Amino acid sequence: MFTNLVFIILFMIGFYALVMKTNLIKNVIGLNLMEAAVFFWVISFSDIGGEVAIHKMGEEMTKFNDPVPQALTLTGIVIGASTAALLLTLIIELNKFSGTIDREKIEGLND
Amino acid sequence: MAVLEIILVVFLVFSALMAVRFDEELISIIFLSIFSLILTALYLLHKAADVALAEAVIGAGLNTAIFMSAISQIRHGDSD
Amino acid sequence: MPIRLIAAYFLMITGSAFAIVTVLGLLRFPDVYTRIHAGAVVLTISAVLVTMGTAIYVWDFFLSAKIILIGIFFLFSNPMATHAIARASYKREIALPKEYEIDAYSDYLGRDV
Amino acid sequence: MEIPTETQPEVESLNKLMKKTLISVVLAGVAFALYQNFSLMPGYEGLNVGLSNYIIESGLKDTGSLNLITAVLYDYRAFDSLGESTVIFGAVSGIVLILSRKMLPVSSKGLSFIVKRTLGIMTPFIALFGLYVITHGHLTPGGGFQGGVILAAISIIFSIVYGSAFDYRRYSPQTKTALETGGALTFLGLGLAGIFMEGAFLHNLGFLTAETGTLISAGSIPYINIGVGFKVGAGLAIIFYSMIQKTFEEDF
Repeated sequence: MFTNLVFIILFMIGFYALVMKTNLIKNVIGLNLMEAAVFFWVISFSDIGGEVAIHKMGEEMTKFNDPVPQALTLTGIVIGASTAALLLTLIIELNKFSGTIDREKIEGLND
Repeated sequence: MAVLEIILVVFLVFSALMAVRFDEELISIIFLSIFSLILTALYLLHKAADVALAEAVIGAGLNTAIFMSAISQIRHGDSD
Repeated sequence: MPIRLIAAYFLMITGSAFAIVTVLGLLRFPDVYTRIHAGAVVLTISAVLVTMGTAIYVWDFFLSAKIILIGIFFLFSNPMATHAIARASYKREIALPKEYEIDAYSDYLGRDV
Repeated sequence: MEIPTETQPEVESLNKLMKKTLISVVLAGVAFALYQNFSLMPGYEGLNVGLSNYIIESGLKDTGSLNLITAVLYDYRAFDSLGESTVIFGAVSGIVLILSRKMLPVSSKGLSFIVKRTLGIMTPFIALFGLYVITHGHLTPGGGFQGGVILAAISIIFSIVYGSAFDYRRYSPQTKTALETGGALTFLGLGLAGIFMEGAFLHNLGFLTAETGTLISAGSIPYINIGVGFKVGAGLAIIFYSMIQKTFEEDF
Protein backbone atom coordinates (compact mmCIF):
# COMPACT_ATOMS: atom_id res chain seq x y z
CA MET A 1 0.00 0.00 0.00
CA PHE A 2 2.79 2.39 1.00
CA THR A 3 4.80 1.39 -2.05
CA ASN A 4 1.84 1.97 -4.34
CA LEU A 5 1.25 5.42 -2.89
CA VAL A 6 4.90 6.41 -3.32
CA PHE A 7 4.84 5.09 -6.88
CA ILE A 8 1.73 7.13 -7.73
CA ILE A 9 3.19 10.32 -6.22
CA LEU A 10 6.56 10.00 -8.00
CA PHE A 11 4.95 9.00 -11.30
CA MET A 12 2.57 11.94 -11.18
CA ILE A 13 5.42 14.36 -10.41
CA GLY A 14 7.28 13.08 -13.45
CA PHE A 15 4.16 13.19 -15.61
CA TYR A 16 3.46 16.74 -14.48
CA ALA A 17 6.96 17.79 -15.52
CA LEU A 18 6.52 16.03 -18.85
CA VAL A 19 3.21 17.65 -19.69
CA MET A 20 3.13 21.07 -18.04
CA LYS A 21 6.72 22.31 -18.26
CA THR A 22 7.68 23.83 -21.59
CA ASN A 23 11.42 23.55 -21.02
CA LEU A 24 12.67 20.52 -22.94
CA ILE A 25 15.36 19.60 -20.41
CA LYS A 26 12.73 19.62 -17.69
CA ASN A 27 10.80 17.16 -19.85
CA VAL A 28 13.78 14.80 -19.95
CA ILE A 29 14.10 15.13 -16.16
CA GLY A 30 10.42 14.22 -15.83
CA LEU A 31 10.98 11.16 -17.99
CA ASN A 32 13.86 10.13 -15.72
CA LEU A 33 11.65 10.56 -12.67
CA MET A 34 8.94 8.36 -14.19
CA GLU A 35 11.50 5.64 -14.95
CA ALA A 36 12.85 5.82 -11.42
CA ALA A 37 9.34 5.51 -10.01
CA VAL A 38 8.70 2.32 -11.98
CA PHE A 39 12.05 0.81 -10.92
CA PHE A 40 11.45 1.68 -7.28
CA TRP A 41 8.02 0.07 -7.45
CA VAL A 42 9.36 -3.15 -8.98
CA ILE A 43 12.19 -3.51 -6.46
CA SER A 44 10.09 -2.62 -3.46
CA PHE A 45 7.18 -4.82 -4.55
CA SER A 46 9.35 -7.90 -5.03
CA ASP A 47 10.98 -7.52 -1.60
CA ILE A 48 9.63 -10.34 0.52
CA GLY A 49 12.05 -9.96 3.40
CA GLY A 50 14.75 -12.29 2.13
CA GLU A 51 18.46 -11.89 1.73
CA VAL A 52 20.48 -10.41 -1.14
CA ALA A 53 20.36 -12.97 -3.94
CA ILE A 54 24.01 -14.00 -3.63
CA HIS A 55 25.11 -17.34 -2.22
CA LYS A 56 27.79 -17.35 0.45
CA MET A 57 30.49 -19.99 0.31
CA GLY A 58 29.91 -22.92 2.62
CA GLU A 59 26.37 -22.02 3.63
CA GLU A 60 23.07 -23.43 2.47
CA MET A 61 20.75 -20.55 1.79
CA THR A 62 17.32 -20.69 0.25
CA LYS A 63 15.47 -17.56 1.34
CA PHE A 64 16.34 -14.95 -1.23
CA ASN A 65 14.68 -11.97 -2.76
CA ASP A 66 13.50 -12.61 -6.28
CA PRO A 67 16.46 -12.15 -8.70
CA VAL A 68 14.46 -11.84 -11.92
CA PRO A 69 12.89 -8.37 -11.29
CA GLN A 70 16.28 -7.10 -10.13
CA ALA A 71 17.90 -8.23 -13.37
CA LEU A 72 15.14 -6.57 -15.40
CA THR A 73 15.58 -3.33 -13.42
CA LEU A 74 19.32 -3.41 -14.04
CA THR A 75 18.66 -3.67 -17.76
CA GLY A 76 16.22 -0.80 -17.59
CA ILE A 77 18.56 1.58 -15.76
CA VAL A 78 21.30 1.27 -18.37
CA ILE A 79 18.85 1.72 -21.24
CA GLY A 80 17.35 4.76 -19.49
CA ALA A 81 20.76 6.42 -19.31
CA SER A 82 21.48 5.90 -23.01
CA THR A 83 18.04 7.12 -24.11
CA ALA A 84 18.45 10.22 -21.94
CA ALA A 85 21.78 10.90 -23.64
CA LEU A 86 20.18 10.52 -27.07
CA LEU A 87 17.33 12.88 -26.14
CA LEU A 88 19.79 15.48 -24.84
CA THR A 89 21.76 15.24 -28.07
CA LEU A 90 18.61 15.94 -30.05
CA ILE A 91 17.87 18.93 -27.81
CA ILE A 92 21.38 20.32 -28.35
CA GLU A 93 21.03 19.98 -32.09
CA LEU A 94 17.61 21.61 -32.00
CA ASN A 95 19.02 24.46 -29.97
CA LYS A 96 21.69 25.11 -32.59
CA PHE A 97 19.03 25.93 -35.18
CA SER A 98 16.30 27.55 -33.15
CA GLY A 99 18.22 29.24 -30.36
CA THR A 100 15.83 28.22 -27.64
CA ILE A 101 14.81 25.14 -25.68
CA ASP A 102 11.32 26.31 -24.87
CA ARG A 103 9.00 24.12 -26.85
CA GLU A 104 6.34 26.83 -27.14
CA LYS A 105 8.78 29.30 -28.66
CA ILE A 106 10.22 27.06 -31.36
CA GLU A 107 8.95 28.35 -34.66
CA GLY A 108 7.12 26.08 -36.98
CA LEU A 109 6.03 23.52 -34.43
CA ASN A 110 2.77 24.96 -33.18
CA ASP A 111 1.14 27.48 -35.42
CA MET B 1 13.82 -0.39 9.47
CA ALA B 2 10.42 0.98 8.57
CA VAL B 3 11.13 4.36 10.17
CA LEU B 4 14.30 4.74 8.12
CA GLU B 5 12.42 3.84 4.96
CA ILE B 6 9.71 6.41 5.65
CA ILE B 7 12.30 9.14 6.28
CA LEU B 8 14.13 8.26 3.06
CA VAL B 9 10.89 8.24 1.06
CA VAL B 10 9.96 11.67 2.41
CA PHE B 11 13.34 13.00 1.26
CA LEU B 12 12.87 11.23 -2.08
CA VAL B 13 9.53 12.91 -2.79
CA PHE B 14 10.93 16.25 -1.60
CA SER B 15 13.90 16.08 -3.94
CA ALA B 16 11.67 15.04 -6.84
CA LEU B 17 9.41 18.03 -6.20
CA MET B 18 12.39 20.37 -6.00
CA ALA B 19 13.80 18.95 -9.25
CA VAL B 20 10.56 19.81 -11.02
CA ARG B 21 9.79 23.10 -9.32
CA PHE B 22 12.72 25.39 -10.14
CA ASP B 23 13.08 27.08 -13.51
CA GLU B 24 16.86 26.99 -13.66
CA GLU B 25 18.19 23.74 -15.11
CA LEU B 26 21.32 23.51 -12.95
CA ILE B 27 19.35 23.27 -9.70
CA SER B 28 17.12 20.62 -11.26
CA ILE B 29 20.11 18.51 -12.21
CA ILE B 30 21.66 18.74 -8.75
CA PHE B 31 18.37 17.66 -7.21
CA LEU B 32 18.09 14.81 -9.71
CA SER B 33 21.50 13.62 -8.55
CA ILE B 34 20.37 13.77 -4.91
CA PHE B 35 17.24 11.84 -5.92
CA SER B 36 19.38 9.07 -7.39
CA LEU B 37 21.52 8.92 -4.25
CA ILE B 38 18.49 8.52 -1.97
CA LEU B 39 17.11 5.91 -4.34
CA THR B 40 20.40 4.01 -3.97
CA ALA B 41 19.93 3.88 -0.21
CA LEU B 42 16.38 2.64 -0.67
CA TYR B 43 17.52 -0.13 -3.00
CA LEU B 44 20.06 -1.21 -0.39
CA LEU B 45 17.33 -1.28 2.23
CA HIS B 46 15.29 -3.56 -0.02
CA LYS B 47 18.24 -5.97 -0.40
CA ALA B 48 18.98 -5.33 -4.09
CA ALA B 49 22.73 -4.76 -4.08
CA ASP B 50 23.36 -4.98 -7.82
CA VAL B 51 20.63 -2.50 -8.65
CA ALA B 52 21.93 -0.15 -5.96
CA LEU B 53 25.43 -0.22 -7.46
CA ALA B 54 24.07 0.43 -10.93
CA GLU B 55 21.87 3.29 -9.76
CA ALA B 56 24.74 4.91 -7.83
CA VAL B 57 27.12 4.70 -10.75
CA ILE B 58 24.73 5.64 -13.53
CA GLY B 59 22.13 7.83 -11.86
CA ALA B 60 24.34 9.87 -9.60
CA GLY B 61 27.51 9.81 -11.66
CA LEU B 62 27.10 9.48 -15.39
CA ASN B 63 23.68 11.08 -15.79
CA THR B 64 24.84 14.20 -13.99
CA ALA B 65 27.89 14.54 -16.22
CA ILE B 66 25.81 14.09 -19.38
CA PHE B 67 23.15 16.58 -18.29
CA MET B 68 25.83 19.10 -17.29
CA SER B 69 27.59 18.82 -20.63
CA ALA B 70 24.24 19.27 -22.34
CA ILE B 71 23.17 22.41 -20.52
CA SER B 72 26.58 24.00 -20.82
CA GLN B 73 26.37 24.14 -24.60
CA ILE B 74 22.81 25.35 -24.85
CA ARG B 75 22.55 28.99 -25.85
CA HIS B 76 19.55 30.97 -24.72
CA GLY B 77 18.61 33.28 -27.51
CA ASP B 78 17.41 36.88 -27.45
CA SER B 79 13.84 35.91 -26.63
CA ASP B 80 14.35 35.39 -22.95
CA MET C 1 28.30 -4.63 25.69
CA PRO C 2 31.92 -5.20 24.71
CA ILE C 3 34.30 -2.31 24.61
CA ARG C 4 34.74 -2.66 20.84
CA LEU C 5 31.09 -1.83 20.19
CA ILE C 6 31.25 1.11 22.57
CA ALA C 7 34.23 2.52 20.68
CA ALA C 8 32.44 1.98 17.36
CA TYR C 9 29.27 3.72 18.52
CA PHE C 10 31.30 6.58 19.99
CA LEU C 11 33.07 7.16 16.69
CA MET C 12 29.84 6.98 14.69
CA ILE C 13 27.98 9.37 16.99
CA THR C 14 30.85 11.85 16.90
CA GLY C 15 30.86 11.72 13.11
CA SER C 16 27.11 12.30 12.99
CA ALA C 17 27.47 15.29 15.30
CA PHE C 18 30.03 16.77 12.94
CA ALA C 19 27.63 16.17 10.04
CA ILE C 20 24.91 18.08 11.90
CA VAL C 21 27.37 20.94 12.43
CA THR C 22 27.99 20.90 8.67
CA VAL C 23 24.28 21.26 7.93
CA LEU C 24 24.01 24.12 10.41
CA GLY C 25 26.90 25.87 8.71
CA LEU C 26 25.36 25.36 5.27
CA LEU C 27 22.11 26.87 6.47
CA ARG C 28 23.48 29.77 8.47
CA PHE C 29 26.41 31.10 6.48
CA PRO C 30 25.75 33.93 4.02
CA ASP C 31 27.60 33.23 0.76
CA VAL C 32 29.36 30.57 -1.29
CA TYR C 33 32.83 30.62 0.21
CA THR C 34 31.87 30.40 3.86
CA ARG C 35 29.48 27.59 3.00
CA ILE C 36 32.26 25.77 1.19
CA HIS C 37 34.39 26.22 4.28
CA ALA C 38 31.68 24.66 6.43
CA GLY C 39 31.17 21.78 4.03
CA ALA C 40 34.85 21.04 3.54
CA VAL C 41 36.54 20.89 6.89
CA VAL C 42 33.80 19.35 8.93
CA LEU C 43 32.41 16.93 6.38
CA THR C 44 35.79 15.37 5.72
CA ILE C 45 36.40 14.52 9.36
CA SER C 46 32.77 13.41 9.73
CA ALA C 47 32.99 10.91 6.87
CA VAL C 48 36.34 9.61 8.08
CA LEU C 49 35.03 9.12 11.62
CA VAL C 50 31.93 7.27 10.43
CA THR C 51 33.99 4.94 8.23
CA MET C 52 36.39 4.25 11.11
CA GLY C 53 33.46 3.43 13.38
CA THR C 54 31.99 1.12 10.77
CA ALA C 55 35.33 -0.63 10.34
CA ILE C 56 35.52 -1.29 14.09
CA TYR C 57 31.86 -2.37 14.16
CA VAL C 58 32.30 -4.97 11.43
CA TRP C 59 35.59 -6.38 12.83
CA ASP C 60 36.51 -8.65 9.96
CA PHE C 61 39.93 -8.22 8.46
CA PHE C 62 39.21 -7.87 4.76
CA LEU C 63 35.94 -6.02 5.24
CA SER C 64 37.54 -3.55 7.66
CA ALA C 65 40.44 -3.01 5.30
CA LYS C 66 38.04 -2.19 2.46
CA ILE C 67 36.11 0.26 4.63
CA ILE C 68 39.33 1.98 5.75
CA LEU C 69 40.31 2.30 2.09
CA ILE C 70 37.01 4.08 1.49
CA GLY C 71 37.90 6.44 4.34
CA ILE C 72 41.30 7.20 2.79
CA PHE C 73 39.50 7.88 -0.48
CA PHE C 74 37.32 10.44 1.30
CA LEU C 75 40.41 12.01 2.82
CA PHE C 76 41.87 12.49 -0.65
CA SER C 77 38.85 13.41 -2.71
CA ASN C 78 36.81 15.73 -0.50
CA PRO C 79 39.40 18.55 -0.12
CA MET C 80 40.24 18.26 -3.79
CA ALA C 81 36.61 18.65 -4.85
CA THR C 82 36.19 21.58 -2.48
CA HIS C 83 39.27 23.25 -3.93
CA ALA C 84 37.98 22.79 -7.47
CA ILE C 85 34.54 24.21 -6.63
CA ALA C 86 35.95 27.23 -4.79
CA ARG C 87 38.43 28.01 -7.54
CA ALA C 88 35.81 27.72 -10.28
CA SER C 89 33.37 29.96 -8.42
CA TYR C 90 36.15 32.52 -7.82
CA LYS C 91 37.02 32.55 -11.51
CA ARG C 92 33.39 32.85 -12.51
CA GLU C 93 33.03 35.71 -10.01
CA ILE C 94 30.09 34.19 -8.24
CA ALA C 95 29.00 36.18 -5.19
CA LEU C 96 32.17 38.17 -4.86
CA PRO C 97 31.96 41.24 -2.62
CA LYS C 98 32.01 44.63 -4.31
CA GLU C 99 35.18 45.91 -2.71
CA TYR C 100 38.00 43.68 -1.73
CA GLU C 101 39.57 44.09 1.62
CA ILE C 102 41.90 41.12 1.36
CA ASP C 103 42.35 39.44 -2.00
CA ALA C 104 45.58 37.52 -1.89
CA TYR C 105 44.48 34.87 -4.34
CA SER C 106 44.37 36.94 -7.51
CA ASP C 107 48.16 37.24 -7.62
CA TYR C 108 48.52 33.50 -7.78
CA LEU C 109 45.99 32.89 -10.52
CA GLY C 110 48.28 33.59 -13.43
CA ARG C 111 51.06 31.41 -12.13
CA ASP C 112 49.73 27.92 -11.62
CA VAL C 113 48.08 26.03 -14.39
CA MET D 1 -9.30 43.74 -41.37
CA GLU D 2 -8.40 45.07 -38.01
CA ILE D 3 -7.51 42.92 -35.08
CA PRO D 4 -8.55 44.36 -31.73
CA THR D 5 -5.27 44.52 -29.87
CA GLU D 6 -6.76 44.91 -26.44
CA THR D 7 -8.53 41.60 -26.34
CA GLN D 8 -5.63 39.62 -27.73
CA PRO D 9 -3.75 38.96 -24.42
CA GLU D 10 -7.03 38.21 -22.70
CA VAL D 11 -7.91 35.54 -25.23
CA GLU D 12 -4.43 34.13 -24.94
CA SER D 13 -4.55 33.92 -21.16
CA LEU D 14 -8.00 32.35 -21.33
CA ASN D 15 -6.63 29.83 -23.78
CA LYS D 16 -3.76 29.04 -21.44
CA LEU D 17 -6.13 28.71 -18.51
CA MET D 18 -8.28 26.25 -20.43
CA LYS D 19 -5.21 24.27 -21.38
CA LYS D 20 -4.05 24.12 -17.77
CA THR D 21 -7.47 23.03 -16.57
CA LEU D 22 -7.63 20.33 -19.20
CA ILE D 23 -4.16 19.05 -18.29
CA SER D 24 -5.03 19.05 -14.60
CA VAL D 25 -8.12 16.97 -15.32
CA VAL D 26 -6.00 14.53 -17.33
CA LEU D 27 -3.44 14.29 -14.49
CA ALA D 28 -6.14 13.62 -11.92
CA GLY D 29 -7.67 11.00 -14.22
CA VAL D 30 -4.35 9.20 -14.65
CA ALA D 31 -3.73 9.25 -10.89
CA PHE D 32 -7.19 7.83 -10.23
CA ALA D 33 -6.69 5.14 -12.88
CA LEU D 34 -3.38 4.12 -11.29
CA TYR D 35 -5.00 3.95 -7.85
CA GLN D 36 -7.87 1.87 -9.17
CA ASN D 37 -5.43 -0.40 -11.00
CA PHE D 38 -3.47 -1.08 -7.83
CA SER D 39 -6.57 -1.98 -5.87
CA LEU D 40 -7.33 -4.68 -8.46
CA MET D 41 -3.84 -6.14 -8.46
CA PRO D 42 -3.21 -9.52 -6.81
CA GLY D 43 -0.52 -10.01 -4.19
CA TYR D 44 3.00 -11.09 -4.89
CA GLU D 45 3.56 -14.84 -4.81
CA GLY D 46 6.33 -15.16 -7.32
CA LEU D 47 8.65 -17.29 -5.23
CA ASN D 48 6.42 -20.29 -4.69
CA VAL D 49 5.78 -21.19 -8.29
CA GLY D 50 7.44 -20.96 -11.61
CA LEU D 51 10.59 -19.38 -12.87
CA SER D 52 11.91 -17.58 -9.80
CA ASN D 53 11.59 -20.68 -7.67
CA TYR D 54 13.50 -22.71 -10.23
CA ILE D 55 16.29 -20.12 -10.45
CA ILE D 56 16.68 -19.87 -6.68
CA GLU D 57 16.63 -23.65 -6.23
CA SER D 58 19.04 -24.69 -8.96
CA GLY D 59 20.73 -21.53 -10.20
CA LEU D 60 23.97 -22.34 -8.44
CA LYS D 61 23.99 -25.91 -9.74
CA ASP D 62 23.17 -24.90 -13.31
CA THR D 63 25.58 -22.05 -13.82
CA GLY D 64 28.12 -22.17 -10.99
CA SER D 65 27.69 -18.46 -10.35
CA LEU D 66 27.24 -17.38 -6.74
CA ASN D 67 25.51 -14.16 -7.76
CA LEU D 68 22.08 -15.19 -8.99
CA ILE D 69 21.42 -11.87 -10.70
CA THR D 70 24.49 -12.34 -12.85
CA ALA D 71 23.28 -15.85 -13.57
CA VAL D 72 19.96 -14.45 -14.77
CA LEU D 73 21.60 -11.69 -16.81
CA TYR D 74 24.29 -13.67 -18.59
CA ASP D 75 22.99 -17.22 -18.63
CA TYR D 76 19.22 -17.55 -18.43
CA ARG D 77 18.40 -14.27 -20.13
CA ALA D 78 21.66 -13.63 -21.98
CA PHE D 79 19.80 -12.96 -25.20
CA ASP D 80 18.12 -10.06 -23.41
CA SER D 81 21.52 -8.66 -22.48
CA LEU D 82 22.59 -8.95 -26.10
CA GLY D 83 19.54 -6.87 -27.05
CA GLU D 84 20.48 -4.30 -24.43
CA SER D 85 23.98 -4.04 -25.87
CA THR D 86 22.36 -3.47 -29.24
CA VAL D 87 20.29 -0.63 -27.78
CA ILE D 88 23.45 1.01 -26.40
CA PHE D 89 25.11 0.56 -29.78
CA GLY D 90 22.13 2.25 -31.44
CA ALA D 91 22.30 5.19 -29.03
CA VAL D 92 26.04 5.58 -29.63
CA SER D 93 25.53 5.47 -33.40
CA GLY D 94 22.78 8.07 -33.27
CA ILE D 95 24.75 10.44 -31.08
CA VAL D 96 27.91 10.15 -33.14
CA LEU D 97 25.93 10.65 -36.36
CA ILE D 98 24.23 13.77 -35.04
CA LEU D 99 27.21 15.36 -33.29
CA SER D 100 30.00 14.24 -35.58
CA ARG D 101 33.33 15.98 -35.18
CA LYS D 102 36.06 16.15 -37.75
CA MET D 103 38.81 18.13 -36.10
CA LEU D 104 40.83 17.80 -32.95
CA PRO D 105 38.66 18.98 -30.06
CA VAL D 106 38.90 22.45 -28.64
CA SER D 107 40.69 21.84 -25.42
CA SER D 108 41.07 23.69 -22.18
CA LYS D 109 44.02 23.76 -19.89
CA GLY D 110 41.99 21.83 -17.39
CA LEU D 111 41.62 22.33 -13.71
CA SER D 112 44.33 23.44 -11.32
CA PHE D 113 47.59 21.73 -10.42
CA ILE D 114 46.30 20.26 -7.15
CA VAL D 115 43.41 18.49 -8.84
CA LYS D 116 45.64 17.15 -11.59
CA ARG D 117 48.19 15.68 -9.19
CA THR D 118 45.56 14.17 -6.88
CA LEU D 119 43.68 12.57 -9.73
CA GLY D 120 46.97 11.36 -11.16
CA ILE D 121 47.41 9.40 -7.96
CA MET D 122 43.78 8.23 -7.78
CA THR D 123 43.00 7.29 -11.38
CA PRO D 124 44.83 3.91 -11.36
CA PHE D 125 42.87 2.89 -8.29
CA ILE D 126 39.61 3.84 -10.00
CA ALA D 127 40.63 1.68 -12.97
CA LEU D 128 41.52 -1.16 -10.60
CA PHE D 129 38.13 -0.88 -8.90
CA GLY D 130 36.35 -0.96 -12.25
CA LEU D 131 38.24 -4.06 -13.33
CA TYR D 132 37.53 -5.68 -9.95
CA VAL D 133 33.81 -5.05 -10.31
CA ILE D 134 33.86 -6.48 -13.83
CA THR D 135 35.85 -9.64 -13.15
CA HIS D 136 34.18 -10.51 -9.85
CA GLY D 137 30.72 -10.14 -11.30
CA HIS D 138 29.77 -13.73 -10.52
CA LEU D 139 31.04 -13.66 -6.92
CA THR D 140 30.11 -10.24 -5.53
CA PRO D 141 27.60 -7.53 -6.44
CA GLY D 142 28.52 -5.94 -9.70
CA GLY D 143 29.09 -7.08 -13.22
CA GLY D 144 29.72 -5.86 -16.68
CA PHE D 145 27.35 -2.92 -16.74
CA GLN D 146 28.38 -1.32 -13.44
CA GLY D 147 32.11 -1.86 -13.95
CA GLY D 148 31.86 -0.58 -17.50
CA VAL D 149 30.33 2.66 -16.33
CA ILE D 150 33.14 3.01 -13.75
CA LEU D 151 35.66 2.60 -16.58
CA ALA D 152 33.79 5.23 -18.59
CA ALA D 153 34.15 7.59 -15.62
CA ILE D 154 37.92 7.57 -16.16
CA SER D 155 37.45 8.98 -19.64
CA ILE D 156 35.10 11.63 -18.22
CA ILE D 157 37.74 12.55 -15.61
CA PHE D 158 40.40 12.90 -18.31
CA SER D 159 38.14 15.14 -20.40
CA ILE D 160 37.20 17.44 -17.54
CA VAL D 161 40.38 17.60 -15.49
CA TYR D 162 43.17 17.33 -18.05
CA GLY D 163 41.36 18.76 -21.05
CA SER D 164 39.82 16.86 -23.92
CA ALA D 165 43.02 16.88 -25.97
CA PHE D 166 44.62 14.70 -23.31
CA ASP D 167 41.71 12.31 -23.57
CA TYR D 168 42.09 12.37 -27.35
CA ARG D 169 45.81 11.51 -27.11
CA ARG D 170 45.45 8.81 -24.47
CA TYR D 171 42.31 7.07 -25.65
CA SER D 172 41.60 8.19 -29.16
CA PRO D 173 38.15 7.56 -30.64
CA GLN D 174 39.63 4.79 -32.76
CA THR D 175 40.77 2.98 -29.62
CA LYS D 176 37.35 3.38 -28.05
CA THR D 177 35.64 2.10 -31.18
CA ALA D 178 37.98 -0.89 -31.29
CA LEU D 179 37.27 -1.68 -27.63
CA GLU D 180 33.53 -1.47 -28.16
CA THR D 181 33.63 -3.66 -31.23
CA GLY D 182 35.88 -6.15 -29.45
CA GLY D 183 33.48 -6.41 -26.53
CA ALA D 184 30.48 -6.98 -28.77
CA LEU D 185 32.40 -9.54 -30.82
CA THR D 186 33.41 -11.38 -27.65
CA PHE D 187 29.77 -11.63 -26.65
CA LEU D 188 28.72 -12.85 -30.09
CA GLY D 189 31.64 -15.27 -30.34
CA LEU D 190 30.77 -16.89 -27.03
CA GLY D 191 27.18 -17.20 -28.23
CA LEU D 192 28.28 -18.93 -31.44
CA ALA D 193 30.63 -21.18 -29.46
CA GLY D 194 27.58 -22.17 -27.43
CA ILE D 195 25.91 -23.28 -30.68
CA PHE D 196 28.85 -25.42 -31.79
CA MET D 197 29.73 -27.00 -28.45
CA GLU D 198 26.52 -27.21 -26.44
CA GLY D 199 23.82 -26.95 -29.06
CA ALA D 200 22.12 -23.66 -28.23
CA PHE D 201 22.88 -19.99 -28.75
CA LEU D 202 24.60 -18.48 -25.68
CA HIS D 203 24.50 -21.77 -23.84
CA ASN D 204 26.87 -21.87 -20.88
CA LEU D 205 30.12 -23.57 -21.90
CA GLY D 206 30.44 -26.61 -19.71
CA PHE D 207 34.14 -27.36 -20.16
CA LEU D 208 35.18 -24.00 -18.69
CA THR D 209 33.50 -24.65 -15.36
CA ALA D 210 35.91 -24.96 -12.45
CA GLU D 211 35.42 -25.16 -8.70
CA THR D 212 32.61 -22.94 -7.49
CA GLY D 213 33.68 -19.73 -5.82
CA THR D 214 36.99 -19.25 -7.59
CA LEU D 215 37.67 -16.46 -10.02
CA ILE D 216 37.65 -18.57 -13.17
CA SER D 217 34.49 -20.53 -12.71
CA ALA D 218 30.88 -20.35 -13.82
CA GLY D 219 31.54 -21.35 -17.43
CA SER D 220 31.46 -18.49 -19.90
CA ILE D 221 29.93 -15.92 -17.53
CA PRO D 222 33.22 -14.11 -16.61
CA TYR D 223 34.20 -13.76 -20.26
CA ILE D 224 30.78 -12.38 -21.19
CA ASN D 225 31.18 -10.02 -18.24
CA ILE D 226 34.48 -8.74 -19.57
CA GLY D 227 33.07 -8.29 -23.05
CA VAL D 228 29.99 -6.43 -21.84
CA GLY D 229 32.12 -4.30 -19.52
CA PHE D 230 34.41 -3.07 -22.25
CA LYS D 231 31.49 -2.55 -24.61
CA VAL D 232 29.44 -0.49 -22.15
CA GLY D 233 32.44 1.49 -20.93
CA ALA D 234 33.70 2.37 -24.38
CA GLY D 235 30.19 3.16 -25.60
CA LEU D 236 29.40 5.56 -22.78
CA ALA D 237 32.85 7.16 -23.12
CA ILE D 238 32.14 7.77 -26.82
CA ILE D 239 28.78 9.31 -25.88
CA PHE D 240 30.37 11.71 -23.41
CA TYR D 241 33.27 12.52 -25.72
CA SER D 242 30.87 13.44 -28.51
CA MET D 243 28.73 15.60 -26.27
CA ILE D 244 31.47 17.92 -24.95
CA GLN D 245 32.26 19.67 -28.20
CA LYS D 246 32.68 23.22 -27.02
CA THR D 247 31.90 22.68 -23.43
CA PHE D 248 35.05 23.07 -21.41
CA GLU D 249 37.03 25.39 -23.60
CA GLU D 250 37.30 28.13 -21.02
CA ASP D 251 39.80 27.84 -18.25
CA PHE D 252 38.51 27.22 -14.77
